[in-house]
Amino acid sequence: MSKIHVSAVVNGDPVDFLADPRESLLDCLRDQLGLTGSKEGCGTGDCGACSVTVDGVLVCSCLVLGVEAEGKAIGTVEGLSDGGTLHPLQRKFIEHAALQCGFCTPGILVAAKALLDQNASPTETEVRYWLAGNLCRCTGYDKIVRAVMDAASEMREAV
Amino acid sequence: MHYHKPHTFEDALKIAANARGVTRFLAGGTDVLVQLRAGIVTPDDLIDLKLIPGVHDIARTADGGWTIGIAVSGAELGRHAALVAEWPGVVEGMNLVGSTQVQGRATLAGNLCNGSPAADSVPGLVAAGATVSVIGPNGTRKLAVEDIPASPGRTHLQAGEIVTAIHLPPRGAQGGDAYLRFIPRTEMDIAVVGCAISLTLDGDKIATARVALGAVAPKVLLVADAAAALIGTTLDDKALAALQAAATAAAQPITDRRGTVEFRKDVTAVLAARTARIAYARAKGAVK
Amino acid sequence: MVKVHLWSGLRRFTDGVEVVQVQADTVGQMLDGLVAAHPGLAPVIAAGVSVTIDGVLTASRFSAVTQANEIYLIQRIKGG
Amino acid sequence: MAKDEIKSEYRLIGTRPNRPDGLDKVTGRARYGADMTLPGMLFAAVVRSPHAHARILKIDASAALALDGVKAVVTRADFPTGLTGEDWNLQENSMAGDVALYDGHAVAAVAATSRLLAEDAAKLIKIDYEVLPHVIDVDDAIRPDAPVVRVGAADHTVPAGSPPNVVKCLDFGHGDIEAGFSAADLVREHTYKTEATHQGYIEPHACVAQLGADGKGEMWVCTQGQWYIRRMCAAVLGIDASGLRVTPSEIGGGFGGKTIIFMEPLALALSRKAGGRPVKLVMSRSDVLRATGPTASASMDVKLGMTKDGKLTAAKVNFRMQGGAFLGASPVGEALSCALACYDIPAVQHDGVEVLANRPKAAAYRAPGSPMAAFAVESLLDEMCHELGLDPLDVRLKNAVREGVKASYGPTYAKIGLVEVLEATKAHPNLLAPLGPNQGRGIASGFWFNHGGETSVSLAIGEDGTVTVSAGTPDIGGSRASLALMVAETLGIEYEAVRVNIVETGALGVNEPSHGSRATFATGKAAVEAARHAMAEMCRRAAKEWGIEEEAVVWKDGAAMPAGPNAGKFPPMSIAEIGAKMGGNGGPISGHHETNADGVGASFGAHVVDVEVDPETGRTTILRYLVVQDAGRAIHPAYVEGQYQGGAVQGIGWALNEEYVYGANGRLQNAVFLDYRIPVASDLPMIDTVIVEVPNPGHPYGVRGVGETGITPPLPAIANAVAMATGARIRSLPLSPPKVLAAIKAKGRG
Repeated sequence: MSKIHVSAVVNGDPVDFLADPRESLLDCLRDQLGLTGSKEGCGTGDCGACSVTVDGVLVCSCLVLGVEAEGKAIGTVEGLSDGGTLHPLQRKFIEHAALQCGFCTPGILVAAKALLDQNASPTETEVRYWLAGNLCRCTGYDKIVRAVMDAASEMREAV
Repeated sequence: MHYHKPHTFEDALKIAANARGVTRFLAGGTDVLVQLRAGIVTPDDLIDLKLIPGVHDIARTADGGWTIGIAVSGAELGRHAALVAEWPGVVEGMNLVGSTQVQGRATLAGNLCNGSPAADSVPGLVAAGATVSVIGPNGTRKLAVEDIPASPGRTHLQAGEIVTAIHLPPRGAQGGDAYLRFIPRTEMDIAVVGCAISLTLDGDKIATARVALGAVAPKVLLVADAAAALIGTTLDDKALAALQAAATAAAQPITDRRGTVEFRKDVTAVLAARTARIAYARAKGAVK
Repeated sequence: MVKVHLWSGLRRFTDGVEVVQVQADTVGQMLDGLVAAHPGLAPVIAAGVSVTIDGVLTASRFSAVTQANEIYLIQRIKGG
Repeated sequence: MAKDEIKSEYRLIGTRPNRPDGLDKVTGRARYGADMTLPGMLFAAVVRSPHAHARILKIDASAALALDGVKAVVTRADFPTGLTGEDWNLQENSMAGDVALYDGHAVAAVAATSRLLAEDAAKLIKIDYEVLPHVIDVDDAIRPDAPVVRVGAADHTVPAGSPPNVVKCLDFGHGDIEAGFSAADLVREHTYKTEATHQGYIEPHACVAQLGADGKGEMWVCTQGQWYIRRMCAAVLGIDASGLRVTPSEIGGGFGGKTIIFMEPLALALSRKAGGRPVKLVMSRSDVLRATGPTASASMDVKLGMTKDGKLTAAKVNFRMQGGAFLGASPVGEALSCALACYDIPAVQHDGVEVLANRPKAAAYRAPGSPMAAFAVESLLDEMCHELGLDPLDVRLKNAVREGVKASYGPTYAKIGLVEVLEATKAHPNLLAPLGPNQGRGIASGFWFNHGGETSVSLAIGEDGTVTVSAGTPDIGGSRASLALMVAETLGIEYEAVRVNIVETGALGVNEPSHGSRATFATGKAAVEAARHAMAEMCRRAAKEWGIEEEAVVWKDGAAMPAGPNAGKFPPMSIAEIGAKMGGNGGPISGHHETNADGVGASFGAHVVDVEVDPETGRTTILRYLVVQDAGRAIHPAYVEGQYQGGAVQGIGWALNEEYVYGANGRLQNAVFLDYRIPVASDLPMIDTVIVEVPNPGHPYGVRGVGETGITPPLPAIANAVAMATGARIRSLPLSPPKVLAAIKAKGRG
């Protein structure tokens, strides 16, 4: 079970790590790189708490092998804010009380950003279906959907 | 577990031929990783096919059909406007697999080779008359999609064989397809029943039809009687009733945590009629 | 003397009496008094009961009780 | 201190500032259970029984221990013997003894230098079982000839000759029940069933535990209550509670399921056996579903009597519940106590039994017992309203309890808000929305007691006049914000000047968990008292500085000031000035309060749901949803709304699709989120809320506690709506499409 050397870019920074081929990208982010913002809620791609982007594509990092990250650009919740400035989604989640326990929040923020990157004015239905793979047990989704819509609206005005 | 990333299918074949234990291929990865994590299957050799040139391509063929690479994700399929316009049923089946996140990874080939009778993308491919190219120790061959699944978790692919591409025939004029599934929630569930129908029209009359059912038998069903019930009709109530009767008769579901025999048979009839109406409307150009 | 209302399932330990009178100035004295008067209640009270004074749950054995108070023993309530 | 006068307007209470921990939680910095790493840390894996009921004949760990890097294996033999009562239950549920009692019951655990190695080693632990007959369903378990789950488990309440799995009986009531039913114009009786569901928090249980041979150790763990974890682990392992220091991580949801221990003692035992190296143990989702906290399943008979004009005359309920293989785990007492609590009924009788079954030990789940009871009672009530042609909301209002009314569970209600809730419901525009074909509207009321509990809070004034609050109730849904609001309001300072820390077990006296809707009520009450304590000391310091009597100083707007004309003329001394001076005039200033909080006020709610049912597939879509609930006082209304919405949606899941599905072999069939179907975003509309405020006199700002009541009405409200939409009354949950379609078809045949 020899480990494989992996070079990748995470949130813009070059990284190297050794991955057992059985380890998921989520395991590698959390255990090798200390990026514990991505969470494991299920390990089967059903909850979305581990959402990251790989070369811009939204995926569950529990369903990606660490060794597959070779040469890829990975985006996680830790890379959402630009230095000290929060992404509008992050700010709106706080303002709308769109989190209670906060465990699903990193995955939802990453997923919502991927939505807004490709659709600047999603409808409520589009937001709900896009986020259907991000389980939240605390909020009933109401304030999450409102926060995403409000962030989208603010980002449209800022353009 | 050994992880391999060949750059040609021939290299992939060699690796598979030399492997001694459990071998798995990675097209998307969603199923393999779930099984790995749950301890159901830990392959000794995992062969990642995503780095082979061409596996991410969707290409128009000379006859007006399509060849879809085995690593094309559901999201990529859904973004391909021309393909969506011609084969909306095939694409909507694939796009129902899992979440947005899963769509970034899951593939037609993976969904097919996983062997689940409830695979959402498979009935659409079967109804479309799709075929797959296979390479193996004994050379290459082409199979109809409906000839791949064998039983839950098993396929008719021989040891060491790899699917190299998926082919859709030309849509032709006045053709339409659709896929509907039933799930208890709005998303994130495995199909309790799935139904795909592809048809072509001659004027208002149905000229050709293929009807496929998912999750109601050990493998996807291509139901000739159901197709026969449609051909030559204008999808009137009588044709719909005959379609429902034929589909229900063909279904051999089981009772499990997702549904009962009776429920699956009832819903098979419901979905058959609803799917037929959509496919017919699409063929008439009323809806895309 | 304070009057303590027992739930019906406890009355088999009190010869069928629903309202038991005991000498007590606090909840703790009241519970001790109940057990002294009706030893059959001991395992029930040891297992835990909730006490209401004038309709409000109290948790302290030192809460004051008087004959003017309405006092009930009720099933112990555990929250989530 | 004089009785608090509850005002209606405040400077900060009722505003919606950003929560103090918001930034950490949107940037991924917040550290949850599995986010901790310690030097020298080992990783654990647990071997679980694949059988619902099996004698453990032999455990052979030699192959596992032979692997390089495997440091320890523990079994029940590594735990002390002789425990009794709930301590024994907890130990037995953490790790099986002679017999595995349910599918997923832990049998052995291993610690190794990596997670993958631990998992490999776990597969090498060989266990020989003798499979025993099992029983799963509550009605099957109560049969006299049912497989016996555990001999001799019944408590003193069970009469001799009862069926073998009956372990607890209870009954209570008042009034002349026969006369009550005689006075009714309509008497109806039906049986209702609910399946077990799981709290479904997204964060699996996780801890990092360290324990030395000296019995001293520490633990980082996601929990609703660090002191509960400490006491329970100490009991299960036979160590001193004070020897264990438990630090709560941020917690990814609990809903009652993280108030007790599951795998924590295994991590501690492994650490002790591995020479005191820290051990990380993280459950998988399927471990969580198989071996932690489900709620009870229930079988319930309800009989109601009603006059033609809708007055309830008598009610009789008889509930049977299983909470797994452990005495006392089912909430049958709570269910009975809540069943009829919304209504003023002259005669009521409650009977209940608890039954053992081969399932995991039930844990608390949001208003334990109340949702099932509401499903049964509110369904029957609705049915009778329709039979008599009465408006179901008017009937609820007509029978609603109010101050001075005798509660179904015995005592007389103090100030409560059900009538106000129902009136606000009646006035809501959702009730005027037109309904189309296959659509239906359902209404139900709900109740939860709320809870006070053991609470200890400290508060310290900083040198710059900012304030640190040390609280012991983990923040699951914004309680740091509500505590900071109450402390800032009390001290007359800015919200941002208060930092609330959730502290470890060494920092305060014992606190009960964040459960029973108590964090804002009880910790809030104690924090206000601690602030007042600090205010009094600050007034003393100011008096000293000014050289006047301390009685001549009052606290106002964040500063000490002379009281009245005779105190002398001094400018107000702000909290910042006092903080700066305190080192030289007496030392640090802190406030402290500990209590077992009394004065808890119950919370009532009413929900209205509109659904559409596909008549061909039986699938239910939620079109509109309204929650109306009495908060007493909403300290931070956004998080009160959040509790209402979250409770409603958990209830929607319970009503429609969530259930434990067991195979004939007694194994759980749906131990993944794919098949344990909690609601997803696209299943739902926005959840409308109305916060009713009938202040609780037992809290300085009128708080009642809002966390739990909201899960109670959805079950019956949805069942009532589906009945209206389809004409078919379904008396068992969940209302899954196959069940609804079968009911529609049966009605067609009938």
